[in-house]
Amino acid sequence: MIKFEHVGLRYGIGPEVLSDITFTLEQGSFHFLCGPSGAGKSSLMTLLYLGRKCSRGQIHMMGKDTGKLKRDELAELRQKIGVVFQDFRLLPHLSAFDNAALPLRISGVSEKKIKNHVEELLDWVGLGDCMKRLPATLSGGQQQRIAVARAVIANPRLLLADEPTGNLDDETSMKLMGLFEQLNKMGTTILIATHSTQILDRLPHRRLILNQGHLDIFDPNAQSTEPPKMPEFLHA
Amino acid sequence: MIKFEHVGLRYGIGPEVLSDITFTLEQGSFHFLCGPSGAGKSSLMTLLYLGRKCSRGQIHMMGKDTGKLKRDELAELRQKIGVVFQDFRLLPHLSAFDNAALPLRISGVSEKKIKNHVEELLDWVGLGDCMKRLPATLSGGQQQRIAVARAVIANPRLLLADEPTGNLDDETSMKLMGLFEQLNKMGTTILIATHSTQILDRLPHRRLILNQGHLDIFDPNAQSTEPPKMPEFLHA
Amino acid sequence: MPKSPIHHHIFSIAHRKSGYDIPLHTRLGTEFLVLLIALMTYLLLLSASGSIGLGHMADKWVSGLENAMTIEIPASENAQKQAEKLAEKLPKIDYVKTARVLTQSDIGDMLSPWLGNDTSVLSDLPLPTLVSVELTKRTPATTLSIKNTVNSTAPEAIVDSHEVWLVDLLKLTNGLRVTALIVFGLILFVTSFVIAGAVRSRMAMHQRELELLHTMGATDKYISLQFIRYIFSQTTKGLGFGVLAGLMTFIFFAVFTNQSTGTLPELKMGQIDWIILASIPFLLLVIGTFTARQTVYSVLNEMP
Amino acid sequence: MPKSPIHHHIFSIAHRKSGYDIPLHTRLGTEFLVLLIALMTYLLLLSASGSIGLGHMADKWVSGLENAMTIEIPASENAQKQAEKLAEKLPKIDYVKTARVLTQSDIGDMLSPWLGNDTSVLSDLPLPTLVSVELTKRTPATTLSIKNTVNSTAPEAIVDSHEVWLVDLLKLTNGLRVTALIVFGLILFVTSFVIAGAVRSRMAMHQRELELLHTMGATDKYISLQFIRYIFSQTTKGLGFGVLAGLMTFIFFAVFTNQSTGTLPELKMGQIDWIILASIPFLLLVIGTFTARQTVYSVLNEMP
Ligand SMILES: Nc1ncnc2c1ncn2[C@@H]1O[C@H](COP(=O)(O)OP(=O)(O)OP(=O)(O)O)[C@@H](O)[C@H]1O
Ligand SMILES: Nc1ncnc2c1ncn2[C@@H]1O[C@H](COP(=O)(O)OP(=O)(O)OP(=O)(O)O)[C@@H](O)[C@H]1O
Ligand SMILES: [Mg+2]
Ligand SMILES: [Mg+2]
Repeated sequence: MIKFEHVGLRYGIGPEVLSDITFTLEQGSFHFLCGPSGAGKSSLMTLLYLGRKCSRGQIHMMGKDTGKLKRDELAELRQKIGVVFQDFRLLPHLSAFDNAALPLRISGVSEKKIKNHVEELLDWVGLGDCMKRLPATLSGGQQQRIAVARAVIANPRLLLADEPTGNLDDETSMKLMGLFEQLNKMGTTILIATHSTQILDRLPHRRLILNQGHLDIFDPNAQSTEPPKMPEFLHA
Repeated sequence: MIKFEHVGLRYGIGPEVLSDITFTLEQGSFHFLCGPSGAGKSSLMTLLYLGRKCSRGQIHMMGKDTGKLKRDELAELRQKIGVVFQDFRLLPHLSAFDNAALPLRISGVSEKKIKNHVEELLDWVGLGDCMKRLPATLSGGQQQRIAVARAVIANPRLLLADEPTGNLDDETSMKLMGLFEQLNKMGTTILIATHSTQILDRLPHRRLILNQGHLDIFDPNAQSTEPPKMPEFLHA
Repeated sequence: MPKSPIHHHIFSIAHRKSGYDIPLHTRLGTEFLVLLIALMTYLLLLSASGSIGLGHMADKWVSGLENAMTIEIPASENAQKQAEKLAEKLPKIDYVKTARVLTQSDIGDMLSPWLGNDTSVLSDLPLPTLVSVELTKRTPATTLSIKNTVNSTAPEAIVDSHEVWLVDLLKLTNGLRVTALIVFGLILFVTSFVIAGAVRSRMAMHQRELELLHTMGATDKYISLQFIRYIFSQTTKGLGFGVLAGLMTFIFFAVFTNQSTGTLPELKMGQIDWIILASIPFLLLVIGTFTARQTVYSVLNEMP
Repeated sequence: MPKSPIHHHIFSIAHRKSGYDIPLHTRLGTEFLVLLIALMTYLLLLSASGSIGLGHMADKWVSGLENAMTIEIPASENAQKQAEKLAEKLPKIDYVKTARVLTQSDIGDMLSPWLGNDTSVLSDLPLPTLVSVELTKRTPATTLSIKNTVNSTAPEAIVDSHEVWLVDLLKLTNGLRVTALIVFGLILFVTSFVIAGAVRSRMAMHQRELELLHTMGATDKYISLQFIRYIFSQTTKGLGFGVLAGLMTFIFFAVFTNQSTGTLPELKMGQIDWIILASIPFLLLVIGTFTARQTVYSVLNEMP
């Protein structure tokens, strides 16, 4: 599904934020992305949703070398990726409904289908009566739930979520994690960046741990609660 | 310090988001504000930092009826309040340094003093080498730390923080909570809205609990872990 | 004037304008483009119709001068007779259409600004007798024949063939036409430049929205269509106002020239002229849309 | 043309422009205001100098007509004698400054457009003899005395006292002056309207920043000063360009009139006129700054 080979990233002329990252995410896997603030989690996400080109190395996605794709092919690939941004990035002039409907509109789905799907999903995340409101009139958590709805509405093959529950109470958080697990069962590859010990404690998925631009993988099922750096899993 | 009397708030012609809120925060107290997403925490904060007028009831702050103050007196009062917004609200065109320096500039402190203070504080929150960068080039957690720095830089008499650690790892979160406690010891009244069970579990401060527009107060020291609604504390 | 957006946020329910993900239709900065396009259209219409009118006027003057000559016979006893003889003889020359002796009152009209309207004064003046000759075509042979005939019939007469005037007039009108063309081209250039600027500034304004759409897999076509549609509608609006202003000016001008004493030369337009004028808005629309398209694509290409 | 801000974000280190918390100095939309103020200044200068020039011209014409009369003595044998007699007698009347018999060549100059430059023709013509009378002041008594004198000396002569012309000319010039004043006022009004609009749209654009500053306890004065300073600097820039364009036009005009054959009346400006023109930019600056102030305060007052 996703293969990073010696990937490095620097912003402009700054230092390397990510250096020599190599890993593979298999189709249908579920991973958490952890690491202290400023470690490069969002930057890694940016590379994954093709929002930026890596400064070195190669990124393969869904069987294609992303460095060699044409603009239209890239757009097509991007349509298969759902993203929950750390800062939501809702369009301020569009209603909750229209924000969530955006990916469907971009891929040209009919308005009737859009109406059904979006209303159902927004109802489910508890925003059934906020659909016509602008993001600025919603609470932080409500905005975050729209961001999540927008990311999953088009049934993406890869779902990237950057701190998707930072503004949500525990109950809602676990509900959304349930949604992600459901999607995962239906075949979506999932990567979630999170600080929440709450979530990490409860869900036993593998973790990518970023620190100062380097990546390690840690599997809470295999080793009880020990620190990372396990060569076995890098081969698994 | 702060006295709410039967305060209600509605946005435009919508329903009441807060209804009949009555409570008192004493000078130098430390409270958490809890409640599910959409309960009205940020709205209550807005009333507290005088960003909006309540639709009914009275709000007394620092001995003054806020409904009867003139524009300049309100501005003066606002200068004594530090706010960490849920969505940071950094000015996108100003550097980290200038963002943090804003409250000092507004109250007319000399540039030399500003330089000393701001640099020291930004160093302390771990952003010593990001001072000249624009918010857009910083990670979510780094932006949040600037927002915190901006709120405390002018040594406010009241500090309001809305989910100030939502994008931060545990270590940094606890460091910031330490900063807030330190400020509290120096006499600042503090109110922090948070979902983090991590923080709530570790710090034994009183909690204001909002639910569907109503407020209850809960003291974790007095009653072990039981649900709210304790008439004794409303009189305390 | 835009209202503070917070009011908008609170009281209104959001309506997505169909087909626009980017709020291009909001009022900020929109008036500017419409106004500018209107102004440009107006200027183009004016400069075009001015140059067309000038062309016609010049043609008329030139042909008037080219195909006309005046013969002055100084006042003398047999001036009138000589003149009448000339008026008889000259039309027999090739290409001479008519030859007419100007009456006292014709001359009186010409001189009235100088000598007052009192005709009694005029009749006392021994004015020269003038013969006005109209040609169908001016050839050297014709000119020579006329001169010869005049010399033999009225030796004292002077033939004014307007040659100096003609050259000057042609120079002037050609100069004016070139100027009008340059102005025309300049306006078109400025317009496309301004539209490119407007597109770029709108795109910079909505940078975040654009990036988001791009990230979500919107193709360049999907995004650019919204901008092109926006520029198209703004341009159309501007064109409407410009054409309206132009029409009003024409009508005003027409009424004004009808009322005037006839000293202003008339600006009669032919069918082709109207077609040229009518095609100007379309030209602008095409240029505007094309510029917008190119600009959007060039900006989008900067995104990964 | 603004560069995509993302480049700005990545490659540059932020510099706060001293005194500005709100990024008013960024380029988006700035050109518009400067351009507009420049245009307005230019138009004001033109309309003001035009009306001043017109005033002078009209004064000159009126006083030229008012203090002049022409006496026409129809061609006859003793016309010249009568004229000379009149030129002798008339200056003795009160308020008559001079009386001069126009020579053949004076009259020839006047008639040359009609009769050609050939002086030989002119000498053959029995033109009327003209006496030009210059007055220091026109009173009914003077006019009557002149008429009587003319009647007794040259009974056939006609006195042209230009009265009809005078009334028409005064009507015309007064009309033009009122028009110029109206245009002037209109431009001022539009300018302040546009500035208010620019301030409002800028404030709407930076609504979030404004609210933040307000929330942090910035006083209305603190915030408004930034806008006023911005409008002040933009207006000054625009004024500069406008004045420059105005000066260039004046110089062009001066060169042009010097080269011309003198048919265009000269536009000589007095000291007071220059002062009036020079005060226009200051007027605009004051109006602009004041409008900005009022607008900012009225918008800020909508905040709690
Ligand atoms: N656009 C940018 N330009 C320059 N530097 C950037 C940019 N975005 C991020 N950085 C820097 O790259 C580093 C990693 O940032 P990133 O946002 O990936 O961190 P993160 O792991 O998501 O942190 P957080 O948990 O705080 O969100 C940080 O030091 C940040 O300052
Ligand atoms: N500007 C606004 N206009 C209209 N309604 C608003 C506005 N801001 C908030 N609301 C509504 O008021 C209610 C309370 O919002 P508030 O932001 O106070 O919740 P919150 O407790 O902060 O939630 P969260 O934890 O998700 O941030 C929500 O239903 C929200 O939709
Ligand atoms: Mg991040
Ligand atoms: Mg909130």
